[in-house]
Formats: sequence, structure tokens, C-alpha cells
Amino acid sequence: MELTRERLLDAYRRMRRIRAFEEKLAELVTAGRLAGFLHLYAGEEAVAVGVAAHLGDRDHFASTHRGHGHCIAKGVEVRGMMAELFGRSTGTCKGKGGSMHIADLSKGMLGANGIVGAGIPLAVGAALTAKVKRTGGVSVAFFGDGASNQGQFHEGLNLAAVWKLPALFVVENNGYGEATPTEFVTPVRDIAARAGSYGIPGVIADGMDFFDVFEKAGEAIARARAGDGPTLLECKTYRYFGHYVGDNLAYRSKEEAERWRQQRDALEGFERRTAGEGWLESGALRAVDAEVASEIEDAVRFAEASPFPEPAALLQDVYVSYEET
Amino acid sequence: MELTRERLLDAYRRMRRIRAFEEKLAELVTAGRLAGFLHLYAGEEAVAVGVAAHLGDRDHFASTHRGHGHCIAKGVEVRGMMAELFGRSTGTCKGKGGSMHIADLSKGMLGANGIVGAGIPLAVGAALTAKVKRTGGVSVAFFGDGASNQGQFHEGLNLAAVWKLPALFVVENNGYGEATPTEFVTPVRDIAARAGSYGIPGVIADGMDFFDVFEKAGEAIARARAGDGPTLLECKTYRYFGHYVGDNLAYRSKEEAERWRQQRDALEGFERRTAGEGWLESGALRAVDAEVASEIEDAVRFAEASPFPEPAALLQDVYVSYEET
Amino acid sequence: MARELLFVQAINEALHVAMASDPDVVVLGEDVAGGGGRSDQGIEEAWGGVMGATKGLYSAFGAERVRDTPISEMGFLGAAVGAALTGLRPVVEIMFIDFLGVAFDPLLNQAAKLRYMFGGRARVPLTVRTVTGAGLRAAAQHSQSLYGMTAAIPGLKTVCPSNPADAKGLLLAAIRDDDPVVFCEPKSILFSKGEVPEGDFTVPLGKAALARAGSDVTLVGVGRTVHVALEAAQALAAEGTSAEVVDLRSLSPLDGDAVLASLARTGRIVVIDEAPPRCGIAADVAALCADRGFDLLDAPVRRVTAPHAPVPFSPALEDLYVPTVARVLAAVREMG
Amino acid sequence: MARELLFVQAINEALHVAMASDPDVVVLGEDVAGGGGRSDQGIEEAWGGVMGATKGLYSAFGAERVRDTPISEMGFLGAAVGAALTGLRPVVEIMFIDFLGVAFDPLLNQAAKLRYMFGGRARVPLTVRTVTGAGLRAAAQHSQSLYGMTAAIPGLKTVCPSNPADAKGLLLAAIRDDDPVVFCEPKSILFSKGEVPEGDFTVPLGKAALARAGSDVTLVGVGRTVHVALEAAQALAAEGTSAEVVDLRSLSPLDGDAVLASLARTGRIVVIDEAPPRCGIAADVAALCADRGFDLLDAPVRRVTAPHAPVPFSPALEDLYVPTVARVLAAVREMG
Ligand SMILES: Cc1ncc(C[n+]2csc(CCOP(=O)(O)OP(=O)(O)O)c2C)c(N)n1
Ligand SMILES: Cc1ncc(C[n+]2csc(CCOP(=O)(O)OP(=O)(O)O)c2C)c(N)n1
Ligand SMILES: [Mg+2]
Ligand SMILES: [Mg+2]
Repeated sequence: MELTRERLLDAYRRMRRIRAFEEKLAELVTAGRLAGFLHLYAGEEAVAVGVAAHLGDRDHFASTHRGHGHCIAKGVEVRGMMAELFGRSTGTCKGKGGSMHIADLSKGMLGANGIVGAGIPLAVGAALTAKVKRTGGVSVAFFGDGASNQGQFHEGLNLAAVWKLPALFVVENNGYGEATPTEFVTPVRDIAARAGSYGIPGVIADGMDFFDVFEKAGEAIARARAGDGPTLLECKTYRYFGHYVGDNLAYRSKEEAERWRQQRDALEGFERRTAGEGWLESGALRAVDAEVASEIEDAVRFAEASPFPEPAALLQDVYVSYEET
Repeated sequence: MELTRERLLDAYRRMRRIRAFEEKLAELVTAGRLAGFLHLYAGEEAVAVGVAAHLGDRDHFASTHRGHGHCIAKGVEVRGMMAELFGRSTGTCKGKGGSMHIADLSKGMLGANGIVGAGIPLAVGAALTAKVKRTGGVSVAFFGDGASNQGQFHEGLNLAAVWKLPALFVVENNGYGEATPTEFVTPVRDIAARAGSYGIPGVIADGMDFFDVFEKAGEAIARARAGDGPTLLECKTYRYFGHYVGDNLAYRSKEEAERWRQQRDALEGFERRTAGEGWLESGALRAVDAEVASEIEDAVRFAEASPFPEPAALLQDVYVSYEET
Repeated sequence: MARELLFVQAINEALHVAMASDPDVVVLGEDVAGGGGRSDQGIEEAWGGVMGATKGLYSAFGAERVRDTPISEMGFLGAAVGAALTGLRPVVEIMFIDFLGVAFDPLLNQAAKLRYMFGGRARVPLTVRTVTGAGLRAAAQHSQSLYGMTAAIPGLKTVCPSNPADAKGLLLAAIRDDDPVVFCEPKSILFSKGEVPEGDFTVPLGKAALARAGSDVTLVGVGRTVHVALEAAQALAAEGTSAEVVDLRSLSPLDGDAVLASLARTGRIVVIDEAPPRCGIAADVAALCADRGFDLLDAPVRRVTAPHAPVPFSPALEDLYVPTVARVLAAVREMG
Repeated sequence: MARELLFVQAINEALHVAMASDPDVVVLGEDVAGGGGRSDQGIEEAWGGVMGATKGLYSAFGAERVRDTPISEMGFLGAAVGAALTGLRPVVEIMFIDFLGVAFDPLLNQAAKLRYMFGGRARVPLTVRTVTGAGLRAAAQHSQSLYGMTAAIPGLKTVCPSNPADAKGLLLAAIRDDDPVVFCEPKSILFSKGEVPEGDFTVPLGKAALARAGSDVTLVGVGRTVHVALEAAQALAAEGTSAEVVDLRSLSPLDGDAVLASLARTGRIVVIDEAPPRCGIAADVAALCADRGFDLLDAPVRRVTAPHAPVPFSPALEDLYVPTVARVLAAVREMG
């Protein structure tokens, strides 16, 4: 896929939207305006957006507890997302899911997921649907370094490999699972090496670099669409905030976090590259920044003005087809 | 470890005992004298015995649904095993476990297991005990090619690797999981390749050749005892009988089975080798055959003459420390 | 006269009908094609499931729709949830219900909850077929009756037929239902016969059946214990006690009204279940009677269940483990 | 005057006592050391568990006995079973009980059954600590009260304390028990205070506590709902109704005698539970009353539980989901 000016601006907009959304959430929680367990994606924007840039609504994402970035990258509306986090009936899931369960099937978003590793088989299933129903779709599972130690990782990748399903497995290696450093719990440095267990390609990308992710995801997605089966793509990345908003961060040094922010930031890297190559001028990016900022403000206003669900919602949608007894 | 004449004879006796035990079971079931789900180990004797030849009672085995061979190799008494299969109170487990649950902790046998893959974490746990309590013991998990697609395989090996536990993982690749050929469900030819996911050695042995298994298991066990962590040892082997006694074998050809039996048989191979090298004369082996045959007959007599458990046993040993309410 | 089929044949017939009538129905599980499809080796059909329930599906519907899975229940059940979410209608075989131990998350935290968590904007039309119960000398890890655990989970449905006709009709209803359904096949009656209507028909989920009418006591059964109840009813009739037998069929939704209607006729009730007593279906039905049925009760609600113990291997013990006609008769007689 | 501790501090204290008094006790779980032990980076103690329950253990007892695990519950819980079988006494943290979805087999098919299947020739002295319940806006996959499922499994024990003192005493009892125990910590009361005795003491497994004496109605609670019951009792007292409150504490073994003794005093009973109604502890206690307690009952056995629905995220809905004092009062008043 060619990166036209329009596509570049769109990618930047999605990355900025994620960043601004997450920073706003940190602010709202700190100010006591928002509750719940929030796992912020800030820092990892290039991963979700680098992959999503190749996909459309017939393609699927399955996400994690750290799902806002994947949702935004896949085109889920921020108004609905914000209202969801505020528990309002106008939320993407009518307020019933919250941060860890935002889903929008109309956009091919199979949901954030509170169970580490559980999104992987869901994505495999969507890939099976694509294969059996010949939709031409590709299905992507995002998950963390920590999740790659789960049985569902092994079982999901094995199944996709043996059935040659149109799937892509993106491991976001941010160096930690909650407070535990990856090397405490994972005996290999590169999780991409685990592709060898399934006879599929294992590829490493710089998860802070949109262009690198874009390129490597593109190859894997083309492979999947061509019927050649899945790929394991490891993106080395970093989360700027704690595991969740409120995390005391006792398990990592301030310097480490500063280093990533200052030297590797995905948005700044994107800007340097696009400016350097003469693809995008900084004025265009600032315009996007401003648009996004007001979008997010609008989303907060929308959310706070929205009603909570009616009591009847408590018992609705447990089933499609039977009444509560 | 040096293979003295005594050790060779012992190994042969164990292999023959397994073979004779399993052939007797097939006969008993066919004659309607025995019920239950029996998964026979005949054909794979060199694997269990080649590994067990390095071990003592402080070392542990965790086994599978196809567990008789592991039990016999580890020194569990055949009288108790046979009585167990007959559901008698004199059985290894007082008749309450049956074929899929024979265990004898006094011999370091953590049990056959009816859940594919579940023995792996149990062995990892025994290895943890050995490490924390510094027993010097090594823990071995046996499992099938099919089991290597289970999450418990992945999680167990990862844990053992990251904690450098004194463990050995022996995958008995017999080409099938029940009726399903391995290549239908496993996208790599050599399961040993999966060691790469855990940064541990992956080794392949000829599972029909006692000497090859003995040598490679020996290296892995020495590594484990030295504190260098686990190994994945794949033994290529074949089961002579069906998945269980009664299996119609519609999923494999007669010729395939004949080929393995005639060209690769572990007991015959052992005899050719030990005779060729002048280590053991055939008379000694025939004497063992005769002893074993009468042992097995004795075990059947013992079992059939033993009483069934008393009704009170139904509610005993659910807990160590509370009465049934 | 209607023809007779084995329970397992009725299942097989329902699967054929479901697959023929809807191209979105796919069948996944260990050995469901059973190594079939190797024409080069002369192996076209092989096992068709360890119990034979999926026999012939591979030949009829092909490799794309009938898939042997790796032994990875969490993975393929999870994948089935994802497939159901995106347009297929998967029927998954979990060989024994005991294996939910390695495959619980896709049911507990995914299939059962996605629709609700997503605000109603998703459907999970998934059917999980599985074999339950004791009586076959299969020991503690292959003999459980865990349907109480699945019935406890909001968002799932659970059914357990007691005869071939219901097996066929309920399975077709389950497959066509837009919610996830756990479909239990009691192994002790899998090879017993009964009349089964030809062709395409369904038995509604959520409705109990009156297996025998009576006026003195209600015996409630599930799967195999319906037959225990019927035998007990026959023995009681000889003593002059008229027992009514309710076959629950659906455990979730539970047909509480049918239970209470029967209790209203008889005033006394015994619930018979193969599972151990704690927090199971028998306790659940008893609790219903103690609440909504309290004014109808002329005697304590008795339960005849397995003991609070794992299933023993020894035939001598297993025969004591499962509910027997004698224990049901004793429970009824004790009530006075 | 005894000192007050938070519930989570009482847990922490029990773990310190248990580890100090028995070198075979090891603690395993995600983040239990929380990335501690990197002195080179100046990070000695870090998280001590996501709730802080294991704080300080790493410094006190070292890396060999306090182990951060990979996120692989099935693997490390299964390993703990193997370790328990061979001489250790592991205490495993499963961060939220909901994660039993990915870790059920080691409990269901291994820990609970090995002793029985092995003819009594094995012990599994394993404790599984886990956090339960709703009320913290954690949504459907982090808010369940699944202890009914573990209580249903013969061979396991299950406890759920309602206050810091019991938390400490029951945890020490659980760790020292030679059977596998599931120890539930209700998250809504984890940061509430209570008096806790110093030093080493145990509260026996299998015994309920009388949290308040009364004569008109029995309110049965578990964990957080004990507090709901106590509040309701206070409100009822103001109306002239004397309510007795039974804190079950142990769900398996269940102290049926204590429940029945209270029922004998009051004749009326309401069971309050955070879990949905089907096949859970509330149904189980109700079934007990309908059977052994039938002659004591003056009114229907009422249950105040969560609805048959997943736990909703929205605060507006979650507050309706959990049992409230108002619903208990309504249930008691309806009984007449
Ligand atoms: C099965 C399961 N185990 C544990 C948790 C608790 N938990 C939530 S996020 C997390 C860490 C995940 O680490 P990783 O996969 O690396 O993702 P990251 O948070 O770094 O993006 C853990 C342990 C969970 N939600 N599900
Ligand atoms: C979790 C689980 N899934 C499925 C089964 C049913 N089952 C028993 S043995 C078996 C095949 C195992 O294959 P493999 O691991 O290769 O061992 P083999 O029988 O070839 O020795 C299956 C599917 C089981 N017992 N446990
Ligand atoms: Mg991570
Ligand atoms: Mg095999």
C-alpha cells in the first residue's frame, strides 16, 4: 500500500487521537472525574496504527485490557468510547462493558478483553470465518509480552498455523507485564522466536516507528490475504503511563521512562521523518492536533451530558432469545 | 552412567515387563475379563525405560493416559497395577483410580493422568520442590505429540525454563493423537523445535532404540541435575495397539503398523544390539522372558483373587481432614 | 411406526440436518473427522468422533466445514466463539465435559458475557456438544456431570436430553439458537434406543417434559436419572403410590413453572441427579421449591444425588456412586 | 485494646506468620514480588501483589520462596499442585477468581481428585488465594463470585471471610490444612478495617460464626453480604424485628448445623449472596433448609442474590446488581 499524503495524515490523526484520548483519561482520573480500571496505551500508538493502516471494516482486531488504542486505530468513535468509560447509555457498549470491553463489530473490532491472552483465539475464530465464508478479511490479534506466556497464545497460534488462516499476531513487547519485567518470566529475548513452534514467520519491528510497523505488518497481511497463513510480528515498544492509572511505578526507574519518551516517541519520530522527507509540513500536523484536541473535549462533554442506563438495562441482553426468569 | 550387564538386564526386564503386561491386558479385555478404558504402551517401551534407567526414587515421573509403561519403568509393582485395573482394594490406588490414575509416590510416580497435558505442570511442580528443598531430584514429564499442542505444555515448559528447574520433558511422538495424524494438527515436523520458544535444548531421539534414548536422556538429566535447566527430548515412536483397546484402527493402514513392528521393534533391536556387541547372550534374555511371563500370570491371579473395595471406601479419602457431611 | 435410533445416531442425524440446512454451520473438535480425508492412503472416513456422533459429516460436507482440531480445547473453543461472533454457527465437540477444566474461559468469560458486555451488539450462536456422567468405569476425570456449573453462568444455556428424540430436537434447537448452548450427552444412555421422528424438527429450549403423570409424589430427573425416576415410578405404582416424573431437559433456562405445576399436583418432590450434591441442579430445584413452591410442600424436599466425592473407578464403588432406583424408593418411603 | 488492620493487611500478616513458621511454605503468583529484587537498579521491594497482600514477603523470605510467575495460571497452579504433592506447601495467588477460567483444570481435575484417585496415598496441601466480587467498577470479567463452583467440587475446600480477624485466622488454617483450599478475598471489603489479634492463631475451617444473635429471622451472609445482613438487622431492630446473622465463612465444608440451629431459633431465613442465583451457595443453603430444616420453616426460604446476568460496568447498573440492604428488608417484610 502506498503512503499517500492523505494516508499519512490519517495515520497521524489516529496516533494523535490515541495520545490525546489517553492523556485526557489520566487527567480525568487524577481529578476524580472518572473511575474504573484504565490501562493506557500512550507510547504504543505506532503499533496499532501501523497495522490498522492496511485494513478495512471486513478485517478484524481482537484486543486486550489495554484496548483504547486498538479501538481508535480501527475507527471506533471516541464519543462512544468516552461515554462508555463514563458508564453512560450512549457508550459504545451502552455503558455495560467499560474500558476493558469496548467493542464495535461494525468496525471489525472484536473487543478489548479483560482476560490476558483471550483475544487470540477470538481473532483466530474471525479468521476462520473469513476463510470459510471467503470474505477476503484478515484478522489481527494484539497482545502483550506477558500474554505470550499464556496457553491461549500457544493454542491460538498453533490452530491458525495448521489451518493456514488469514491471521496476524502482533505482540506488543513493552518490557513489563504489570510490575513484572519481561525477563523475569520469559526465557527468550525475542518473542518473535516463538514463531518457530508453529512453522510461521516471526518478524521484529520497532514498535515506536510507524513506518517500520507499517512495512512489516503490510508484508504479513499480504501473506495472510494470499492464503499463506499467519505471521507473528513482535513490536518492541513502551508504555508511558503505569500499568493502570494509579500505579505507583515502583518497579521501573524514572530515567528509563524518560529515555523512551525523549528518544523514541512515536509521534515525534513520525513528525521528524515526514518533515525530513518533505512529505508533511508541521502546520498540517498542528492543525490535526487542534482538531483532535477539540474532538476529545467534545467527547468528554458528550459523555458527561449523557444519561446513565435505565435500570431495565440490568437484565437486558443477557440472551438474545429468552426472558429473565 | 555406565551400562553394566546388570543394568542392561534390568532395562530389558522392564521393557519385557511392559510388553507382556500390555499384551496380557489386550487379551483380558478381548476375552471380556476386564473392562475400562485402556491405552496400551506396547511399542514405546524404549522411551520410558531409556529414561528411567538414569533415575531413582527421589526422581519423579508424571505420566499420561497411556501410563502403564511409565509406571513399570519407574518400578511400580505389577501386582498392584493389575489389581488396580481389576478395581480391587489391593490395587496401587485401592481400586479407586484405574488405568488412567495409577500413582505411587513412594516410587516417585506422580500418576498417570486422564487430562492430556496435565502431567506437565505436575512434573514442573515436583521439580520446584526438588529445587527449593535441594533434594537433588530430577522430574520428568512424559506426554504425546498431541499434548504438545496444549496450553499446559507451553505454560509448563516456560515456567521450568525461566526458573531453570531440574526437569526433563519427553514428548513421545507416535504419529497420532487418537485417530488424528500428527500432521493434521501440528504445523512443525519436529516437536523438539518447540524448545526454541523457551531457550532450552531440543533433542531428537529414536524412541524405538533404548540406547539412543538412554544416551540423550542421560545428557539432559545431567544438565538438569547440574542446575542448568530443562530439556525437551522428542522420541519418535509408535504404538502397536489402537488408541485404546477396542479401537477399530480405521485411521491407519495395517502395513504401517506391520512395518514398525517388523523393522523397528525396541525389544528386538535391543536383543540384536546386545547380542551383536557380545554384551548379553540370548539365553539370559529368554530367562527374563520366562520370569516376566510368570510374574504377569501371578499378577492376574493376585488381582482376580483380591476383594473389591468395601462400600465405606466410597467416601474415604475425599479429604485428609474432614468427615463427609 | 416411527423408527428407532440410538441416542448417538439421533445426534448424528441432527448434525446432518443442521449442516445441510445452513451453510454457516461448521463442526469442530478432536477426531470429528477422525483422520479422514486421506484418499491417497484409502482412508476417506475414519472415526467420526470418539463416540461416532459425527460419522459421515466429513464425507457429506467436506474438510472446510468438518475440522479435526489439535488437542487444545481452550484454543478451538475460543476460536469457535470468535467465529460465532463473526458469522459462522459453530458446533464444537468437547469430548468429555471434564475437559472444560482446560477450556473454561471461552465459555465463562467470553461466550457467556460478550453480548451483555457489548451492550447487546453481538451474538454468539455457538453450540458445545459434550459427553457427561458416570457408569462406564471411566474414573474421576472422565465421568463428571458438570452441567450445574454451566447452568450457573448467566449468558449460557444448558440442556441435557434423556432420550433420542429429544436429543435430536434439542440439538437442532440449540444449533439454531442465537445464544451459546452447552449440550450434554449422558454417556450411559448414548447407546440406548428410542423412537426418533424423521427430518427436521426442534424441541424448544427451556421447556421440561412430563415423562409420566402421577398424583402422590414428583420425581425430577435429568438425562439418565429420568430413567431411574421412571423405573422408580413403576415400582412405586406397584405399591400404590402414584409418582409423576418431570424430565428437566433444559437446565438453563430452567422450566421452574413445570416443576412447580407438578408439585402443586403432588405436594411432595424428590430431585434425582448424577452430580454431587453441593451447588448443583438438585440444590437449585430444591431451592426453587423452598421459595416459590413453599406453600405447595407437604414434606421436605429430598435429593438423591451422587455423594460429595470424585467418581471412583472400581465397578464395585461406581455402582454405589450413581443414584439408584433403590435410593429413590427409600427417599419416597421416608417421606411418609 | 486490640489493634486494627485492613483486611489486606491481615492477609499479609498471616502470610508472614505462615512463612516464618514453616520453611515449606512458598508463595507464587503474578507480581507477588512485583519485580522486586533488582538491587542493581535500586528496586528491592516493588509491588507485593496487585492489592499489596504479599508486600514485604520477598525481602523477608527471598527469591527462592516468593516467586513472580509468568501470566500462565494453568501452568503455575498446576505446578503448585505438583509441588504440594511432593513436599512443599504452596500458597498461590490467582489475581481475580474470574481467571479460574484459564486455570480450572489444576483445581477441578488435579488438586481436588488426586488424593481420592490415588487411594488416599497422597496429600495436596495447597492454598489458592483469590479476590472475588463486584462493586469496584471492574466489569464482567473481574467481578465474579465463583466460589459456588469451587464449593461444588468434592475434594476442594472453600472459605470466604468477612472481616480481617477471620481473614488472618482462616488463612493460617487454610495454609496448614493438608487439603487444597480456595481462599476468597472479597474486593469490596479488602480495604476495610477491623481488630486483628497479634501473632499466630487459626480459625477452624468448616465453622460458621454467629455475627449477631436474634430471634425472628435468620440472615445468612458470605463475605461482603455479612455486612449487608448486619446493616439490615440493625434496620429491622428499629422496626421491632430481631434478626440473627450467620456468617458462613466456610462454604465447603458448609456448617449446615449452624444454619439449622439458627433456623430452629427463628423459623425464617433469608440467604444473601453476591453471586447470581443459579446453582450457587444461596441455592445450596436453601436446599439444606428445605430438606433437613423443613420442619423448622415458618415461611418460604428467600434468597437475595445478584440477578442472572453478568456484572455490568456502569456504576448506575452495578449498584443495582449487588444485594442491597433495601432488598433484604423487602424480603424479610414480604415474609410477614
Ligand atoms: C488470565 C489473566 N491473568 C492475569 C490478568 C491480570 N493482568 C491484567 S494485565 C496483566 C499484564 C499483561 O501484560 P502484557 O501481556 O505484557 O500486556 P501489557 O499490560 O504490558 O500491555 C495482568 C497480569 C488478567 N487480566 N488475565
Ligand atoms: C484435555 C484432554 N483433551 C482430550 C482428551 C481425550 N484424549 C485422550 S488421549 C488423546 C490423544 C492424545 O494424543 P497424544 O498426546 O499424542 O498421546 P498418545 O495417545 O498418542 O500417546 C485424547 C485426545 C483428554 N483426555 N484430555
Ligand atoms: Mg507487557
Ligand atoms: Mg500421540
